Amino acid sequence: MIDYEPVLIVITPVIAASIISFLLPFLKTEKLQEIPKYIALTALALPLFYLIYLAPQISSSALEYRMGGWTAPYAINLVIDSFSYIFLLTASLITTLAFVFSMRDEKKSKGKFSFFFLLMVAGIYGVFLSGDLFNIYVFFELCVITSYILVTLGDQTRSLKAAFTYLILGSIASLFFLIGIGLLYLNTGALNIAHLSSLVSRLDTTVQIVVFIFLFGAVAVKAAIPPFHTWLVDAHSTAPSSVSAVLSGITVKIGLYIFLRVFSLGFGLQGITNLLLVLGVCAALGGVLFAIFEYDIKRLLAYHTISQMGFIVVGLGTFTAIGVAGGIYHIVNHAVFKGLLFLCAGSIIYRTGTKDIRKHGIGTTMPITLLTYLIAAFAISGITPFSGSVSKSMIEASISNYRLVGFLLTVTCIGTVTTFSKILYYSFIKTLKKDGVKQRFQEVPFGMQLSMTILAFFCIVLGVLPHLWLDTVIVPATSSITGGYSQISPQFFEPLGIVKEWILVGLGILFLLVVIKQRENVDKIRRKIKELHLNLKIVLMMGALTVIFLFFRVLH
Amino acid sequence: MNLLTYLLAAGILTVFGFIFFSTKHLSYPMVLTSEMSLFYLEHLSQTGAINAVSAILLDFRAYDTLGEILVLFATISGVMLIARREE
Amino acid sequence: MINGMNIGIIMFLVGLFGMMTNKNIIKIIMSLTVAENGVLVFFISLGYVIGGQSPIITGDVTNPVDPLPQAMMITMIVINLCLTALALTIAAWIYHKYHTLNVEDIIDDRL
Amino acid sequence: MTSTIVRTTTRVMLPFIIVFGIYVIAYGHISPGGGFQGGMILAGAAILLILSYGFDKPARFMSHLQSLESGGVLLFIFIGSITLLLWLPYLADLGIIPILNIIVAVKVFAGVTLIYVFIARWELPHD
Repeated sequence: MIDYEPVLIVITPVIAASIISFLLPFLKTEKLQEIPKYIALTALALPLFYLIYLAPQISSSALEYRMGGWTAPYAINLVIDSFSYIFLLTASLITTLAFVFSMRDEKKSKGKFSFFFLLMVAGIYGVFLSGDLFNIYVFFELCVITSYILVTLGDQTRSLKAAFTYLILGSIASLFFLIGIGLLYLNTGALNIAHLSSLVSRLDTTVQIVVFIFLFGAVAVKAAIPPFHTWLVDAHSTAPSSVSAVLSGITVKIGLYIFLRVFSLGFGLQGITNLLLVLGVCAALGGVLFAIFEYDIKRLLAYHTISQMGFIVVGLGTFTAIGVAGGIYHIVNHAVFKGLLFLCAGSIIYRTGTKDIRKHGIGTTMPITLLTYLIAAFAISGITPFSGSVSKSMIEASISNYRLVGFLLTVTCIGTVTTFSKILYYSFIKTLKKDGVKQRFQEVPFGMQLSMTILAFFCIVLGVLPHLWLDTVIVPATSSITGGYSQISPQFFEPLGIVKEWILVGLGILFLLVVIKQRENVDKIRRKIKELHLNLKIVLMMGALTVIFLFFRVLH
Repeated sequence: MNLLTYLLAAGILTVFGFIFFSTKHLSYPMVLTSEMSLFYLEHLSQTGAINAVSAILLDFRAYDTLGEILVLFATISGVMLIARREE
Repeated sequence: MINGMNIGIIMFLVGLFGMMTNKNIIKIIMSLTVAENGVLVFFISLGYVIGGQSPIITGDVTNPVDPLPQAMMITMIVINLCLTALALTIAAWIYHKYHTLNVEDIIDDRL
Repeated sequence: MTSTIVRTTTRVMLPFIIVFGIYVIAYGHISPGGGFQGGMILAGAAILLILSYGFDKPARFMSHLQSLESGGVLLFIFIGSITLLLWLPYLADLGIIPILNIIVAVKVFAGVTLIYVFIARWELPHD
């Protein structure tokens, strides 16, 4: 029997999308226009069930499927090993729940939203499944082209410019990726990742540097590592909320996925760790710093994506077992809680109609939203029983040799607490009084509540039962990246750590009081932050890449 | 401001190009050495085509072509959607 | 040494230069196309071997060029066509909305 | 655009362009060419037709183009799925290159023409 499951996972959304596109001209009445979204929901939920069904098989051995039945390194192969399994499972969970969230308000798009969403999901699955570099490029393009289109569906006033910037910078990144593939192919004659990993380490250092620079340029733009991040905030904040959840939760992680896949090829370069630590700390601190000045809820969350990506990059950049495991765990956690936060923001915007947190004033009229928001905020700040704490403690353990990095990440944690208690204060606690009457909002519809509750449940489960996930999937995935198998035994739930977390929370709230007191100055600073225009974004990007190139050239 | 951008861009790209060409010398090989292409050329007769490019595009790597077709499909629908977008 | 690969890389850098310095959106898209074509030239000449023949394997072909980069480039051409079409569509809407194509003038007030 | 010279040249050249496009598609597996290239040539012919005769005459074919386009994707996946259901590896070699060439050509022809039409017939809402 042939293991055809990998194909089914990627082909299901594609078939559903083609059926929807074929049906669209015939759906004239309002009733009939409901059909596409149920087709889409089925097609999104089926891969989730395949993946859960496949779980016992994956933990024992990797599944591989070769297109066309050609022999191993020459055909395009689809691989599900424990590493891609984590990403696939997270992606299918987040995309399904985000779609459930958006089902109610996608009536006016008449099935078009479902169509593009399905193709985007097909692209995401295609990237995570593929074991071939050029195939990754093709499916990544499918994923991003549909996300450019979905971004333009969002916020009417700003989304066009955001989509255009995203398109131009994303295309440059893709071209870098292509040149990297070309150079690798020129020097090794292979495109298969498993085959390449035995060939790359034999290349000259100079060749490795050039290939590394081009692939790193591509990956850094896609993973939004500063100073390559300039497209992210606009694109993620103007897209529809459910799309923002997928973009921030999954699409940004594709960059890191390619990063890990490609860099486990065995580049024997010195200085990669230092580079990644510096960039990661810049991302973590810078993201939080800009977030403190923002009052737009979705921009705030988008800045936090950059910041959390900084944590992940620091963890992965150490290339130690515990760091990489923490990074991968944080990728999963971040997908879950950032998805949840964007969905919460979506439901707040759905009821209040504004993104400005100073105008919300919900109070306790939306209890489910408030509760799920609190869980997500605890998770992202790394408070102990919730999911973020586990991965953050692992990342902190991995950088015990770098004192300064650890200190700066702690500062970032304080900033995170500040920003999330800021949203809590403005959106929920500080009730807005209009003409003396307290505003009343209703809780959002059931579908939205359902997806938020499930994600909140996962936030707790991922934090309470860390060993369940670590031992079954994350440690095998880590050992496939770092090489040899190494036992990881991180310490969770230490009393001292919990005390430290609450001290950080206290400091964060103190800082919040300063921010609230100085709100006029904060607003003044926010207005002074000018957006770079497109040319300068590209100049910044290329300048940084040139500096990195120079750095490696001088080092070797 | 404008001149500054020009100079900056030219400077960055010159440095980039200089490092690139000083690091990596690109030249044509004498014979085809890529394992993948040799495999494809060897098994060409099984596909029933003699044009190797067509055979790779539609048989050995047909999955890429599927992705390409989907990209085109998405773009056409996207252009239609954006072109008919209302205020 | 002048060969297709070096020219491709130089074309790519020229395209990037255009994207860095042009303020007009349409010109940025055109520069993107130049950069894409640079990558295309790079890839096509990547598979060349000295004195190679076209990869249509009839009896008398002894030294064919590499067909794989050519096949990859057909995929890439379609993808870039799509990107350009989408960029132009968005650019048309931007012009409709802001009545300008200059990236410096496309400003919208945040919040 | 729609001068007599352009129209006459188009009328003379169009059959040759179309025949050349079909040749490139049909002989794609044994000579230089293929589905994508031939489809592009056919799309060029269609664009030339629209440029010289305006939109009015070709307009009624537009809806057919859309179904051709989504039908192309469905067919491509369908051929793959048949091989899948027969427990053969996906998109296996069954001597299907000429058929796939035609499908790709139809798809590319319809797609590129549609993109051109939608960008060229841009009707912005009046403000």
